[in-house]
Amino acid sequence: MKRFTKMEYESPDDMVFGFAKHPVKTKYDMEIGAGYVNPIIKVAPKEGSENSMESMVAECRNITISACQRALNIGLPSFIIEQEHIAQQTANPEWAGACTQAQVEVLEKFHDEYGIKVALKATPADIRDEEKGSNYRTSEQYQNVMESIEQCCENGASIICIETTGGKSVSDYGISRGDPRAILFGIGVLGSIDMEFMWEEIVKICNKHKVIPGGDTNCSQSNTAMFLAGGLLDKDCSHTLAAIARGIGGANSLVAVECGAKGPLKDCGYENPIVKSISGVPIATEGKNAVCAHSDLMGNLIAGICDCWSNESVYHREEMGGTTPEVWLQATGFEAALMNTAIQTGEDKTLRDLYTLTDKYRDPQALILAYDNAYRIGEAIVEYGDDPYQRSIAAALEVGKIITEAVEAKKIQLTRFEQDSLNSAIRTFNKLPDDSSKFIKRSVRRYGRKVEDFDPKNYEL
Amino acid sequence: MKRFTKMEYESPDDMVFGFAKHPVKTKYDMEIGAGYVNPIIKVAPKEGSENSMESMVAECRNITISACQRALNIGLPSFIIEQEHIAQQTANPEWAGACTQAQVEVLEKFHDEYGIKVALKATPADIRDEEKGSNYRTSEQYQNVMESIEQCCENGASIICIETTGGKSVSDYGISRGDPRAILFGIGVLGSIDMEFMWEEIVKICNKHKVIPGGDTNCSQSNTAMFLAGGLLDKDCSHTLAAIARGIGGANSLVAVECGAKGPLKDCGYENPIVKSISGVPIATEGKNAVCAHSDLMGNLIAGICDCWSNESVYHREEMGGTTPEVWLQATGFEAALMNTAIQTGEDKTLRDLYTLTDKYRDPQALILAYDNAYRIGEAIVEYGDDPYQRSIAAALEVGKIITEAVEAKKIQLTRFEQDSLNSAIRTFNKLPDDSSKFIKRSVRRYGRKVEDFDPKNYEL
Amino acid sequence: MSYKDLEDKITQDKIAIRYNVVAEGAAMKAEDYPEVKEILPTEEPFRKIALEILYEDKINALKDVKKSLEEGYSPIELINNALMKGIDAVSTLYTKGVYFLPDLMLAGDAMMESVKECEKVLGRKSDTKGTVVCFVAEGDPHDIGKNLILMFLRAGGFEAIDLGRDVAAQRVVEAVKEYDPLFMTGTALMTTTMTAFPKVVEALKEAGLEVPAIGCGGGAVRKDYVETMDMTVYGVEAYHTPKLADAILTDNKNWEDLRKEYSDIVGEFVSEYAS
Amino acid sequence: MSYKDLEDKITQDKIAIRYNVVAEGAAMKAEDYPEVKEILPTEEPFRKIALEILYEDKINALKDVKKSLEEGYSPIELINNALMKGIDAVSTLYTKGVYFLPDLMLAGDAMMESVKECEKVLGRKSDTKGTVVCFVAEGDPHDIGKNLILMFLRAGGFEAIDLGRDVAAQRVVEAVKEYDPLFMTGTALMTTTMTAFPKVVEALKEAGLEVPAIGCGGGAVRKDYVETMDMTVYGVEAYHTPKLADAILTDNKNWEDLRKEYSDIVGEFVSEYAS
Ligand code: B12
Ligand code: B12
Repeated sequence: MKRFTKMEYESPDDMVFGFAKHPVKTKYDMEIGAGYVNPIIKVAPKEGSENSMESMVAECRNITISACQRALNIGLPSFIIEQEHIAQQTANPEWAGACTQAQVEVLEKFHDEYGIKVALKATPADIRDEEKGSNYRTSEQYQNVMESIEQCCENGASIICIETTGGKSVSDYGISRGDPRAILFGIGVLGSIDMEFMWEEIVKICNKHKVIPGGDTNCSQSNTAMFLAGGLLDKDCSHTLAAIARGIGGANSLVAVECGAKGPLKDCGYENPIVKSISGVPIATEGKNAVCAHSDLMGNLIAGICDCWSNESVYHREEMGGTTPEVWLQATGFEAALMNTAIQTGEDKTLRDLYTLTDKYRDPQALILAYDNAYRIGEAIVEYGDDPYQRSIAAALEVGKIITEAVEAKKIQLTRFEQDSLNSAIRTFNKLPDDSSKFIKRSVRRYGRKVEDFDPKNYEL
Repeated sequence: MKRFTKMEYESPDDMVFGFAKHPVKTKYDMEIGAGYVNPIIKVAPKEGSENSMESMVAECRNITISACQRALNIGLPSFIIEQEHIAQQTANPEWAGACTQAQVEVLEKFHDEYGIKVALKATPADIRDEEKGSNYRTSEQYQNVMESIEQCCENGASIICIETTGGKSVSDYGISRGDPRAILFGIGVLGSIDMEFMWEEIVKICNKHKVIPGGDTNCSQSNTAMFLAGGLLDKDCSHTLAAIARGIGGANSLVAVECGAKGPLKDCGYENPIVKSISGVPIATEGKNAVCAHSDLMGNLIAGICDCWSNESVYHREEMGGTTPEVWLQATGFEAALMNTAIQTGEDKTLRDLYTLTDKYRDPQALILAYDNAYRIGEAIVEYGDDPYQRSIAAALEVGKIITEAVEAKKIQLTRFEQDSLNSAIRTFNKLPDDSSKFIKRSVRRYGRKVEDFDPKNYEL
Repeated sequence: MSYKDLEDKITQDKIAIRYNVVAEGAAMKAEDYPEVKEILPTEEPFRKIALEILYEDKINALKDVKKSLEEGYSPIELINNALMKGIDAVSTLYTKGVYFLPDLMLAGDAMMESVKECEKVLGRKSDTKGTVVCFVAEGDPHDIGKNLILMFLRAGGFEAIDLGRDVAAQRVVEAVKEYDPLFMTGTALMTTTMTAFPKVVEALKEAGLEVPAIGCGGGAVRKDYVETMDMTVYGVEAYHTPKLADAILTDNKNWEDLRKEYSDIVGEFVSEYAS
Repeated sequence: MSYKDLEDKITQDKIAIRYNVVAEGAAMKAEDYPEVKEILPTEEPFRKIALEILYEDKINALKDVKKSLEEGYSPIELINNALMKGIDAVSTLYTKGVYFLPDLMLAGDAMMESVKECEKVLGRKSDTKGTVVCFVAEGDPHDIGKNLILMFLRAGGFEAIDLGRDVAAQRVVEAVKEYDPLFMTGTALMTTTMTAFPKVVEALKEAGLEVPAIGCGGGAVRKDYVETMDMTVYGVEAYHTPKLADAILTDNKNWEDLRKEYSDIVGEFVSEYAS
């Protein structure tokens, strides 16, 4: 595995939506990061569809047909459908295979008939259970995850993604208690160890089948922080602490790429701009067209340097404007079209800057993901690129610096709660040992005691 | 009444979102068209809420609170809530009053507490029934419409709008049969006669209460054409004919302004760019964030020169991301924020052009509403400004010219059906008499026979 | 950069593709489509009249129908072998995506008026496949969808009774008593008027009446809502109506069957029935 | 224009206003809020310990509790007059928007451990207001919401039983038999796991069991879905849980009441209950 110790981009200004240093090509004429932005549509299977393989296959097929029809009706040159598998699809790998096959069949038909560029991104669920003695690395659940990935590959998926969950017991604890050390340990250390373990294997399977290994996300950790942080008036998690979690999340999601993931990285990885700045792989992001799924405070900003643009998730049901696969593909499709127009006219960087500046000072979580700041965090990470622990601290401290500078420049005001939790986190990080093994040893002891589900054996610690 | 016989804007390039020649100010610090774009949220009352005045009042209040809370949570500087009244609210004017009062109370509280700029746009329903002998101009229903408007004014609405329906029996006939003459008569003549009648009265009521008379829309006619036209692969109404209806719709919606409407014009008036170019009043539009309500082929383009940005309509229910007043205000709020960033940075015209070019050649209906083309249609209209009939023909012929030029320049390709119906419409219009009274006489005879519900007496013809 | 400069830089199909143009086959005469050939009669004067319907030529259709009646052709035969064949071909082309709504409406007008001529000679209304009653929900003024339905039903050989818009539940009950319809359609475009459907169902039950199915559709109506009551089936496209009615007529389907087999019956993928 | 130039042109509050900063009052010590003053005890050592809980100071709280126990203060009194008062004040400040979740979690940790000290002396578990059983739906790994609920319940004086995540319906039935809970909470974050709720309700009915209410909440769960079954009530915020439990305990409310009076019971506008 090759760790990143320098930036693939020479300057933040080189990054813009629709272009990645290392574009990806798949069948059905689909290219990603090669000069245009692809809309993504993602629909959660309807309640009850989990009851049998037949109903889940029908559900997946139907979502796909609806999306294809709307794509044609509004003239989209290309789109990607992502299917996030639910537990049943992964626990029963033949479901994963059958669903994939049904979806690919539909896409192929529409591609053949109309020439529309399409791809299926299949995302099996990480169904491993983090508990004491759960044998993260050998359990039947682990086997099923890998077998499902194999099934998706064999049945024609264009891209494979996953949301691994390593370290979440500890980061959950840290997020809810405002404990920055637990966040660092959970995301930066445990998450990175686990992601490496998983992706070494995933990349092997994908390569065997010549399917694109897409990417991972820190969803299970920094998105938990983001959702708990909520809106400006919410009071569950400090927005500065959520920003720190996100910065560390960048150091974490990079691991999949280091293992061979080629992008597009998962849409829910709000840390993706950091990873793109370091690695040059194409990324998917989601923001203002994912309001159906959740509220974030960077709905425009996060589009700044994306390669695919997603709606994240929506109930499968009817709106007045059509069924949700139709309606929400239209939403992401129209936004992608705007970006593509900007690319065509050479105004892509202007639009990127407008997207970015719309949210840059809306919230500290947005601030640090502005592409210039994401780049700074990237630089901090690669400076200690070889050591997941040290690069995580570097990311966290850079986050702190970025926010502090903006506060000092009077660009953003923080509440007392945000300022206090930021200060205390920075103090904590500054006091940590340089040596990762020392930190790990202490943390294993500390959180082994405090966090019921945390089992060091799951990380071979 | 002063007819427009010249353009308020000197060139199309002078028009851009967020700025109107004649901005509007209302209470709670709200300004419209004065240098920033306001998001609008509109939510259809839930099924069952129509059962009693109490439940409708609660429904309206609740929608408003949800919207206010989300606005604060995501940091919107301003927003407008529009309530489109259902038949029961207008048929019982005390409902209109009570609902308005409840909504205004909420808005005022949030404005006082947080300084957020807010406005309530109340839109009573045009519940008059177009039938033979229905006494459009004196019926109890007519009285209730006016009484409801009065109630909304008295109870604190900031702006009054309405969607008048004059002429729709004839235009419906024309749209479903592809009869351009019926479309011209229904929209350009009957619609204009009726709108004048209604707005003379509405403006009086609004002025008495110092409430802003907002505007009207050709929804009942050109939107019917647009919805029947549907997507690219739909087959109910020719998209070129829908474009013609829209052009004539511009000549129609202008009438409200001529009677004293000050804007913002109704969001569903896709013809509003034409009206803005002529009159300089602020407009509301809706597009890519109205996918919940319907699918249009100009989701970005229509934002180009808007002053308010709306979601059109959505069920009142839950998404994963919150309730729909929250979710959809976030959608329009984030888009408005992007436009406001563009204004702040001086890149507003670039963004306007990107919006426009994204859809300009997606469909003929979009093409003619690109702000440069809307301006051309505006010019055609004012040239015959004094005569609603002649200016409608002028608008229609200009639409034809714009589309034909684009086809000849190979910018857009039409299907045979689109091309044929365009050609035949142009032929028809070219053969019509110059004299409006001659046309009216013939049309009264023709459609009096063919269209069951059309009663010339409703238009004093 | 100026608007024009920006525009000139664009490669259009990177932004939007007009798939309607992509999908369009070579121009072909309506009567040459194999599906139409199968339907059209070969004998005269039936063929000529059927073609006049196919080409939406009301004036000549009327003229030729009158002439044929004078020449002694049976009005029933003219209806069944010429007029209905013509409109059948029109419907087929509409479903195929070759013909458009106005074609259907105009051909329908031509067909309906020609039928009236035949009925004059016949001395009574001609037989139809069955009666369908159509209404717009109480409180709702949106009637275009319902008007389309009327046309599709008539083109499909059904007697379609138009109760108009803003129709009270009681009026629907009376109509059911009067016509004992095979099928009924209700249209509502608003969340606050689709609540009229359960009221209609209640009123029918109270009156001890039943219909095989009530198709409920229109802008704001959702399948999940329609399926909270009995007797109803969610309707999606106006042109589905005659197919639903046919299924009731021919295969004795009821509302429960229609709910289950909707896509199959209308013969296409229906997104709403997939969600 | 360069990114920096663009940025420099912006007047920030024309784009986004940080209402959290707008809303923030002057800094004030936690104990000085009038609502808190009313709750806090005045006598020592209760006041000191309550303040330690209020300030999330586990170490000193434990120390002072131990000391007071040694000095002969009754463990029951310490729990009721010091520890519960402290946590009560914390909850009040959380609801008021002054305190944040981590405050609550840390104060909760301090309170819980101090209670354990008291229980050692007491020789048994202290009395709680009642027992609530909490689970995450079968097939669902998302447990943060449930974990918050546990903390809020414990801070509210309830015994909260944690069944964990991915809990089968049968396991829930057993827990009801074992604990006969006052209230139960289920959490599901996915459309395809919220289907576990009707299964739980069915299983309980089959076993002839009943609970006054099962609060069902979590990311993907919708009120309309929850209200398709009996015994359930849709739950919105974790901190609503003790209030719902209180309403059952004190006012004998059942699931039907909770559905109707949710907003009143939790004492705030709840958007989901307004749609
Ligand atoms: C045109 C229109 C009007 C016209 C209606 C003209 C007419 N003759 O019908 C006018 C201007 C009168 C009008 C008025 C109002 N309208 Co209006 N209107 C529309 C609009 C733009 C298009 C409707 C339409 O004609 N669609 C085309 C037809 C063909 O569609 P359809 O009827 O649904 O039928 C199709 C299918 O549903 C199907 N179908 C229908 N029934 C059945 C049955 C069966 C069995 C089957 C198989 C199929 C089927 O067949 C058709 C397709 O083939 C819609 C927007 C929209 N998204 O729909 C708003 C809309 C319906 N209106 C709306 C509103 C709010 C109003 C007003 C209350 C606004 C106001 N305050 O003034 C008033 C009503 C006042 C009153 N009297 O109560 C809202 C409703 C929101 C809600 N509450 O749910 C909508 C959704 C617009 C919006 N704001 O989003 N409106
Ligand atoms: C964090 C997270 C994860 C983490 C979970 C970590 C953990 N320990 O819980 C991990 C990474 C494991 C995960 C995995 C998956 N996830 Co996930 N996840 C999320 C995420 C981002 C946040 C969830 C969260 O923690 N929210 C914060 C907590 C506090 O909220 P909450 O539990 O809802 O509780 C609040 C209220 O609901 C309330 N409440 C809850 N219950 C009750 C009860 C009562 C009585 C009351 C009063 C209140 C109440 O209290 C809380 C507020 O105070 C959501 C996104 C979202 N929008 O929610 C997706 C989400 C839930 N996940 C989703 C999916 C699809 C998955 C996966 C299947 C993806 C995949 N293919 O890998 C896998 C699951 C695999 C499996 N084993 O089945 C989807 C579900 C879509 C659907 N089908 O419906 C979501 C919605 C994301 C999306 N795509 O949009 N996920």
